[in-house]
Amino acid sequence: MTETASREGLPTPTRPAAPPGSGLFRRVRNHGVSLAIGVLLLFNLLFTPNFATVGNLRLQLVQVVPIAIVALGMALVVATEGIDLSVGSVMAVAAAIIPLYLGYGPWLAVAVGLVAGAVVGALNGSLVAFCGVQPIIATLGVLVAGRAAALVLADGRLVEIFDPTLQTLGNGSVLGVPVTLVILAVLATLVVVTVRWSVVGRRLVAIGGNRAAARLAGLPVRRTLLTVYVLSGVLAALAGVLNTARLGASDPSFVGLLIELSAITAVVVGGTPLSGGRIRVIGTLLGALLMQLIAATVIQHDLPDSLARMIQAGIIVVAVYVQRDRGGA
Amino acid sequence: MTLHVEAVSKQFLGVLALDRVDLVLRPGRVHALVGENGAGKSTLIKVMTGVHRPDRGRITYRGEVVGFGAPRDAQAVGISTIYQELNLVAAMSVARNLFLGREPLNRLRLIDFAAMHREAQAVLSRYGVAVDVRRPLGEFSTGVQQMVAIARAVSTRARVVIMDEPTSSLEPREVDRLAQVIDLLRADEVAVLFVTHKLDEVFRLGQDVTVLRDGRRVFSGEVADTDRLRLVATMLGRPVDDVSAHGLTSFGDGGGAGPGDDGVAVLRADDLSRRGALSHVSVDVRPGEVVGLAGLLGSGRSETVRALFGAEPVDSGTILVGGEPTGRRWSPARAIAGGVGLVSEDRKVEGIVGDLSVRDNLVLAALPRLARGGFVSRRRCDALVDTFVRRLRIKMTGPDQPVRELSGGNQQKVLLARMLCLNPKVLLLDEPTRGIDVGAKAEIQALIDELAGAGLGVVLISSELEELVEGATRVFVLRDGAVVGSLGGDAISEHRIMTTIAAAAREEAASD
Amino acid sequence: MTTVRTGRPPVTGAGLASLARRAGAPLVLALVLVIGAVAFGEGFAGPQNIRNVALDSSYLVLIAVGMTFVVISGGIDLSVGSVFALAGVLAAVGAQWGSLPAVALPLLVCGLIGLLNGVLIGRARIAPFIVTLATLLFARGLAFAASQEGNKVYLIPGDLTLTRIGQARTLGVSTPVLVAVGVFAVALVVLNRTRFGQAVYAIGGSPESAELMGLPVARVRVSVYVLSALLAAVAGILVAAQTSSGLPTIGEGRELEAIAAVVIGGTLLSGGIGTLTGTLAGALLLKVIQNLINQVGTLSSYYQQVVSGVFLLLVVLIQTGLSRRGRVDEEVP
Amino acid sequence: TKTTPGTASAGEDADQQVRSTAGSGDGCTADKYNGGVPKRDLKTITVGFAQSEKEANPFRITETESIKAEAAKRGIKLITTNAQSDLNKEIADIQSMVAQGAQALIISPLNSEGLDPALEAAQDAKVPIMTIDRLLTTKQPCVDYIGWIGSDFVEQGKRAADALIAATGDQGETAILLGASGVNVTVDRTKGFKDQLAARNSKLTVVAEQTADFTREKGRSVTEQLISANPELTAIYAENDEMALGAIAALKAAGKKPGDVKIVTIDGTKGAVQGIVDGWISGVIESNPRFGPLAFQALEDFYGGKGVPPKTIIADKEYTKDNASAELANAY
Ligand SMILES: Nc1ncnc2c1ncn2[C@@H]1O[C@H](COP(=O)(O)OP(=O)(O)OP(=O)(O)O)[C@@H](O)[C@H]1O
Ligand SMILES: Nc1ncnc2c1ncn2[C@@H]1O[C@H](COP(=O)(O)OP(=O)(O)OP(=O)(O)O)[C@@H](O)[C@H]1O
Ligand SMILES: [Mg+2]
Ligand SMILES: [Mg+2]
Repeated sequence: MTETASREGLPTPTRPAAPPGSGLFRRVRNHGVSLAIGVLLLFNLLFTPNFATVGNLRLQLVQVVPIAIVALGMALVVATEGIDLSVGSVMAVAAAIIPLYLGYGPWLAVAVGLVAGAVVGALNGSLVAFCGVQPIIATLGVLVAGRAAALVLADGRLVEIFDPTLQTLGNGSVLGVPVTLVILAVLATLVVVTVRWSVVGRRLVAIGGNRAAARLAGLPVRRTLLTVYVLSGVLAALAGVLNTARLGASDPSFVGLLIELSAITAVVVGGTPLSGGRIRVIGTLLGALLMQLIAATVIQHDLPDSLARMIQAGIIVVAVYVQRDRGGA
Repeated sequence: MTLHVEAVSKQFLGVLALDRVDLVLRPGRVHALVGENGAGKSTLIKVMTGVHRPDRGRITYRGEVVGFGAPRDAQAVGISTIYQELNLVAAMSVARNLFLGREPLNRLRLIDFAAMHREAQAVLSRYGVAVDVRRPLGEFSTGVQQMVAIARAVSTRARVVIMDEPTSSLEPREVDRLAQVIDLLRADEVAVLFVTHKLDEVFRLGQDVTVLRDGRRVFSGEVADTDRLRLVATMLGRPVDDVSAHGLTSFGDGGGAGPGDDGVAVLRADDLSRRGALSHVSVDVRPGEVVGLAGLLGSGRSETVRALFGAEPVDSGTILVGGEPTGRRWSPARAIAGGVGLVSEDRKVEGIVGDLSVRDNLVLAALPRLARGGFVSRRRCDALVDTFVRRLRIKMTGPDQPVRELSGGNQQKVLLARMLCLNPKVLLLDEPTRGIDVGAKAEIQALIDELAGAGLGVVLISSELEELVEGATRVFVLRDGAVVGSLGGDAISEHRIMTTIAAAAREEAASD
Repeated sequence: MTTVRTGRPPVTGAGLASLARRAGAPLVLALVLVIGAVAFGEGFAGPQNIRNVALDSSYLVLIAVGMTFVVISGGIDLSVGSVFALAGVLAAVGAQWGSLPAVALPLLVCGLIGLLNGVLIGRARIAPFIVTLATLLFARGLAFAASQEGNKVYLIPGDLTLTRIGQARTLGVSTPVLVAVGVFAVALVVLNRTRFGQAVYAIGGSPESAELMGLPVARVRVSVYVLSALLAAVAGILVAAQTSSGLPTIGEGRELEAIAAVVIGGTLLSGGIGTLTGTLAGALLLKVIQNLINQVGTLSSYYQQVVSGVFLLLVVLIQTGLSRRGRVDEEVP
Repeated sequence: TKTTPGTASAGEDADQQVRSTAGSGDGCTADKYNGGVPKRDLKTITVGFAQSEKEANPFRITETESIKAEAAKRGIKLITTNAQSDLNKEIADIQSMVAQGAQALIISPLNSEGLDPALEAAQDAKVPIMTIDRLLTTKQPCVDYIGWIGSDFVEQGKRAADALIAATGDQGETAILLGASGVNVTVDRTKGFKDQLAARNSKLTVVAEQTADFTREKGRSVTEQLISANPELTAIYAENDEMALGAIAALKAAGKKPGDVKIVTIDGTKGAVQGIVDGWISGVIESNPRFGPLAFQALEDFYGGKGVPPKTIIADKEYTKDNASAELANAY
């Protein structure tokens, strides 16, 4: 509450105004995901045998890692009013590359995989930022071509990988905490910091919110967009690497298949609107966790595939409905 | 008594936007609604027309209590509204915008575009807007868009016409046209509500006037029984004798310190041309100078400043900043880096980032300066924001409030602050005081003066001629994208400007 | 929000640009056709192959037409692929009682799914992407349930009127193609010559403005999603009739194909701008390219995919280039 | 029979062996086929092969390779398409191959139903079709297609059940890793398995049947969930090898020892047979994808007048710990 405003005799606000669609709403909204997660957890604790075991909960966290990592990158893209459908294929490319370079040592292999991710990301970014192609279609093209390229690299075959380093990377744990989970935690923190306090972070949200305005304010729109898609590519590649490490096999045909949809759902369920201009990192993580819990629940209750899909649909809609933007569709 | 608002209240989070407001609209009378930015004028209108629902109070329309669920309902019963943030579809043609929802149909119940375009052309030419109605509305300047909005609102046979700051970017000429339109409406016994910050319009057009302050009605009565000074006083809530009676605007005479002796222009353009928009425009600003651009709707003033700022390409011509020619790849980013700032006339589309907080919007352009190693220093950021919120008296619940929740005028102030906080060498201001209340306008004018005094070069576009007359050291007069004359010193007067434009018009007529 | 710039006149060239935008996809299509004809002659340009491509495209065209309405209104419909499959299954189920139920049942159920989409998006204001993603799952689930997880495959008797009509050829043109052409023609009129069509554009161009202008925003939104679902259903029924069976597994990824067709056609996903002719060209392009790849014949399936992906990007690039309507077109090149 | 270059590593008897041929009449020939189609010299014609799913698992990879290899061996011009698991694409593929002038077709149907338009196109052009892998249940041999070569998926399921009963001593809880939803193979292999358990009124209780889409990745994640939910799980029936290998990864990660959970699976890929050797897998029912030799042999007989039986069911081996190490070379 500024001193000037009070001079204007403005009625003292009950609470400092909060971000869009504020107030009580926002309270519920931001907790919409947590709410859904809570309900689901409660249900499982009550009705799912052997759910409340450390092992099981740990498992859910471990399985969520790939989607969560991809979703982090996706959130950045979505915040710029973009979308990245190519993430699954990027995972495949990274996976396909690892066995090719394993000869030169695991770390180099991983590095090359990540670089590949960056390159594909740069391709997406250039198409969107410099050629003005609409993100969904640009990344769709890369989705098709990317997966196929991965299959060409690997000649369509799954390759088993016996490498101690990757083994620990995928399945090891430090102080009882799975390595992959640690990695996720670190990444999440980095992204949060970037979004909250870095110049790039502030910029990408502004660009998503109103590109024309961002441009007139002298923001490097294109460069920022490029950066964002590269980040998304790298994160997806990392997810592909971890996936491969954990499975002990590089399976470019199937790794990350359709993950883009789960990731986008996680992002949106987490409260980042596809219209851009806003980003919720923690929400995204929670969104991913929700997706994971749904999957776990239907499997552990041995529901038939048909029913599983319908239930998943229901939960997604409800979760998003709770935090829908009253502003406009 | 057509429309009667009784003790209506509206509470937004943290703000009581309307507090037991009464308002009466009578057939055949024009009711002027005035008040500072953020007083609650637009909110009142939105509540009256079903955009917002009132928390308390009731609205009676032609004798019966009404509760509109959506603007649609209000329009259905003959209440037609022009909202402050123009409600048109930029991507669609002018004609479609005019007729959306009530397009002329042929026997097959299909839209008869020929008829639609004919009528559209006819309607607009009545408002003196000579545009190709098949073109997307977005191609045209805000002025045109505002006229289209007016035409749309009036051409529906409405019993009540509500206009939220319809003249904010209209030229005197267009204002005259609007005046005629309003007279016709009155003749048809239509009730008109009219929001403006240009007080002379209140006295010229209105019969009744209501003053809002901080969401409360502080005065309501016949225009005849009040005067400008009293009105200002009630708006600001200060005793009359406080409100000094100096000039219409608060520019010091001559405006600015006058041209610096070194004489080298901080910004100069030679022969800027772009097909269909600009032809051989040459302008220059020296340090400490306020250079005005005058002209009618679509004369190319915005075009000019946007070209100077690198926001629009040019086919030919050169732009020099501080004597240095700018490269081919002149862009807003480079312009800002080079000390040039622009405040666009279109605050909604090119100005605010609605979802972002006031803070983020204000510092948007200054981020690199506030950052250390890529990360923004919160402390410096807040300091900066605080200074400008004070300086421009931006009214908000706090720097975290989303800027779209601010009133129109306050959004404008945020945009000014965004550029001012860069302390640039040259400021290009396209309708900077558009939609800003008398109090704040005075401050901004004083600010421009002060900045100029401190050696800043200013290019000022204003639809209010007296602002140019009192504020500018030199005025370039534009018409159809070309400079048709420039005035300096005492030669600057509303009369001279208008005659220059008229003369150019006559030459043109003569030439072809 | 629209990506269109207001206030700033690219005064000249705007006409050209919009023309190029409309012409973009057709031009590329013509180009590809010529190349194909030159490269493969009869095998590609022969009547039989043309008939094949036409038939293969007809389903996509039907779905893409509905998608065009949705996208222009500023939304997106991911559920069409599943709805397409569901309709096929239900048609086969209904066929057990005759032709009428075989058509009515899928139209009814899919119409309801479209209605669900519309209500959740138009009234409850949930993001279209999510709603239709959910119904994508839901419809597919329903399709599986209806066919007992694929255990029960309903076949459509060959003597059924539906089958006979569905597999008929009038003047060498197969029924689905006729239907597609008919639907396209009607859609063309509805989108361009009716108030509804104008409202669709307006809502896509600027929802707030449309609301303030007093357009029935919610109702129009609901209608476009119902329309989209119904057209997907029609396509599904036609496929069922053609293949005289309803399979719950078909049509996966069809939604992306349809979106691709729409976007290649020059429609902006941000809404407010787009044409049906563009969509038609886009859909045909996709199928023709597919066919061309087959013509090569010896390409391994991986390379086939690489090629079609790259092709897609090229087409979109050319198309975007022709119609400077890119997302960042505020930026001066 | 010869070894196909495509699987050079495979030993003598890697190729498909005919278990039984079924069906009335003395085989289908060019004259009989659907009122007679032109006789041709197999050496000089173009044969089209329509693959149903992308070569993304050993089975498909080997199947396509085998066809290509045999064609190369016989010096036949082969054009191939891949439907990427999209029925409409397979139809379009077949039609376009006909349009391109393929004179005979070998198709691996995506599904037992739904190819009608494609079949018609072929009939109109008098192009005979040999089908492999999946049977067009509702179509007429020697009318809609020459004949069919393939495995009996239901049978495979039954044999898997027997193997699992044997491995578990017919007791405990078992889970089924289903293949992709709604696909024939999945349906048949599940049906066969369950029917057989019922038929032998087995004590094995099926506690879960969840789809893992025939992929190793899903095989692992689903198994992880299953064993977490059912600690008592003693057996897993995986409807293909990839899912089984995924399951093994899950079991390893969960700290299980080989044999703690008995696994039976179908296909006979190297990895799975190796799994037997390592003690993780108790039995693998082979599903032999090397259709090349038999398929082209059939075309030869078709034109040669020797005639092709409506159904040629191939003898699928069974790998057990007794023959695993020996047979490893024949696995694909
Ligand atoms: N949607 C909203 N949410 C929260 N606060 C709002 C909202 N709309 C308006 N306000 C607040 O209500 C008050 C009145 O705003 P309003 O737009 O009515 O002012 P105004 O009189 O129209 O000002 P101006 O002359 O600048 O247009 C302002 O303090 C504004 O911040
Ligand atoms: N009355 C009009 N007749 C024809 N064209 C017009 C008219 N008004 C604006 N335009 C269009 O607007 C463009 C110039 O707009 P611009 O904004 O530069 O002028 P302006 O002087 O700033 O007008 P405004 O004050 O309305 O912004 C011209 O290229 C023209 O296409
Ligand atoms: Mg206002
Ligand atoms: Mg202007």
